[in-house]
Amino acid sequence: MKLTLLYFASLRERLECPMERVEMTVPTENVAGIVAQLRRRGGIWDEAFAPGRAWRISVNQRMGTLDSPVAEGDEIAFFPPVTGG
Amino acid sequence: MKLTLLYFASLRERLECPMERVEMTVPTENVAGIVAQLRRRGGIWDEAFAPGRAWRISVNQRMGTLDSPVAEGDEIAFFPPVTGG
Amino acid sequence: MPRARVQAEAFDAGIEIAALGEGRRDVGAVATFIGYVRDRNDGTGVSRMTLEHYPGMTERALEDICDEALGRWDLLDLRVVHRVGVLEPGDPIVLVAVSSAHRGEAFAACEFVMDYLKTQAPFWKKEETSEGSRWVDARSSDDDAAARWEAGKAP
Amino acid sequence: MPRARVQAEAFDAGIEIAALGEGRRDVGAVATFIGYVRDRNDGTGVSRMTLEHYPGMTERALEDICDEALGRWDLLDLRVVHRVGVLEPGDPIVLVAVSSAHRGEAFAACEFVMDYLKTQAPFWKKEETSEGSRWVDARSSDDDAAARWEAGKAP
Repeated sequence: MKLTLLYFASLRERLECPMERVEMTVPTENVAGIVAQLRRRGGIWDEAFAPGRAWRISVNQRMGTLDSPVAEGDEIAFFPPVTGG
Repeated sequence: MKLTLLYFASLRERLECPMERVEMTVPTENVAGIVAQLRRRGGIWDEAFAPGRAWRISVNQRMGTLDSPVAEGDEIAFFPPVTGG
Repeated sequence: MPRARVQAEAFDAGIEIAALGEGRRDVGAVATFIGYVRDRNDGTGVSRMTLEHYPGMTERALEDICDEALGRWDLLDLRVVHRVGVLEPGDPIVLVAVSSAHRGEAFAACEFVMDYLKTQAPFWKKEETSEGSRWVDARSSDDDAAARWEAGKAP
Repeated sequence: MPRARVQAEAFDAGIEIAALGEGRRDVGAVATFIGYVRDRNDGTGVSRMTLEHYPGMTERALEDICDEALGRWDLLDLRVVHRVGVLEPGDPIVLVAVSSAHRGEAFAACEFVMDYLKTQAPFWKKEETSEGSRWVDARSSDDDAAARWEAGKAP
């Protein structure tokens, strides 16, 4: 399953990555599966996505959660709590 | 005791009087005494100030009540509930 | 420019709002309300409206309402402009603009000023309709709105 | 002009407000909020701010918030404009303007849109201060403000 992953704000700076296209190496039904794969990269990736960290998720440009389903071609974004307005 | 009396909006139209200077003929401590004297004029004056009619009072340009004290030279106004804004 | 004004002329919302931020960098929030003449009221078409007021008391009442708002919330500044005379549907009647560091205060104070103005400031509307002219009746909903701000009932 | 816009350029509050009343005579009330960059935040001087956003999702999130407001209140129209890029103290960041027949709806919907935007629209602020640059932390008070509008809790 191919996905587009986006990172914003402090998370983008920390991971030094605004965007990447990934191929899931194990079957994944929801965002939690993607996060598990990212954490397996170790180092800063493991740290940034550790439980308890305040980051948010969107799936195809709508707010989501770790339980949100994902499918081929989806655009998943990770970012800190928003601070506009 | 000399007073200036003002009337506004529908009350002004009804009484056909925007303003008058009056001399109180009996000692008066509060607005109720003025109203009593106005009602003694009879006719439309008695009707307009009958109890139960919705009109408001100001004394020297601040909202008042029938109990508001009055003194020589005061400016007393009578008007319907306000409808600006 | 006084913070409360009564005038026949139209006002420019952009200019009033800009005046609140003029030369300052501590304003985080400006809440603004503008009321307009509508072409219908209580189911009847309105072609024109005349706003009568009590010169002298009006300005004082608006100033008192501003003082009350400044006492209740942590505000930076505020403006109230109310028109009088003959107005037509689509014309602006009243503007209230409130600046503060944060939005909660600005919103609350702006709504408070409008609610108090509606029940405390001596303005009266007379409408011209297809059925003749009529004085607008005060609404009990406006009394209810103003009563929300009494001690212990603030929304 | 779309009702929700994200742009680098400054906006003109007077023009945005006027657009809501353009050619119509049924508007009785317009409530407007404008947020500005302040020169201090959490006790530190702020010299500049950069607003990052998520292109595509931002516009969609703002449209969703507008739809939600239109579903909750009897509104005539609304506008949301949010700036991105580099801003300085005193610069306007965001404008929300809501028109309706009566003021209660306009005030409530305007505050609702701001509260939801603060927690749902993907914008992030980075401040430049005397101590270096820092990402602004989300405020729990903004979560609380948004939570007020959940079912059964509307103010």
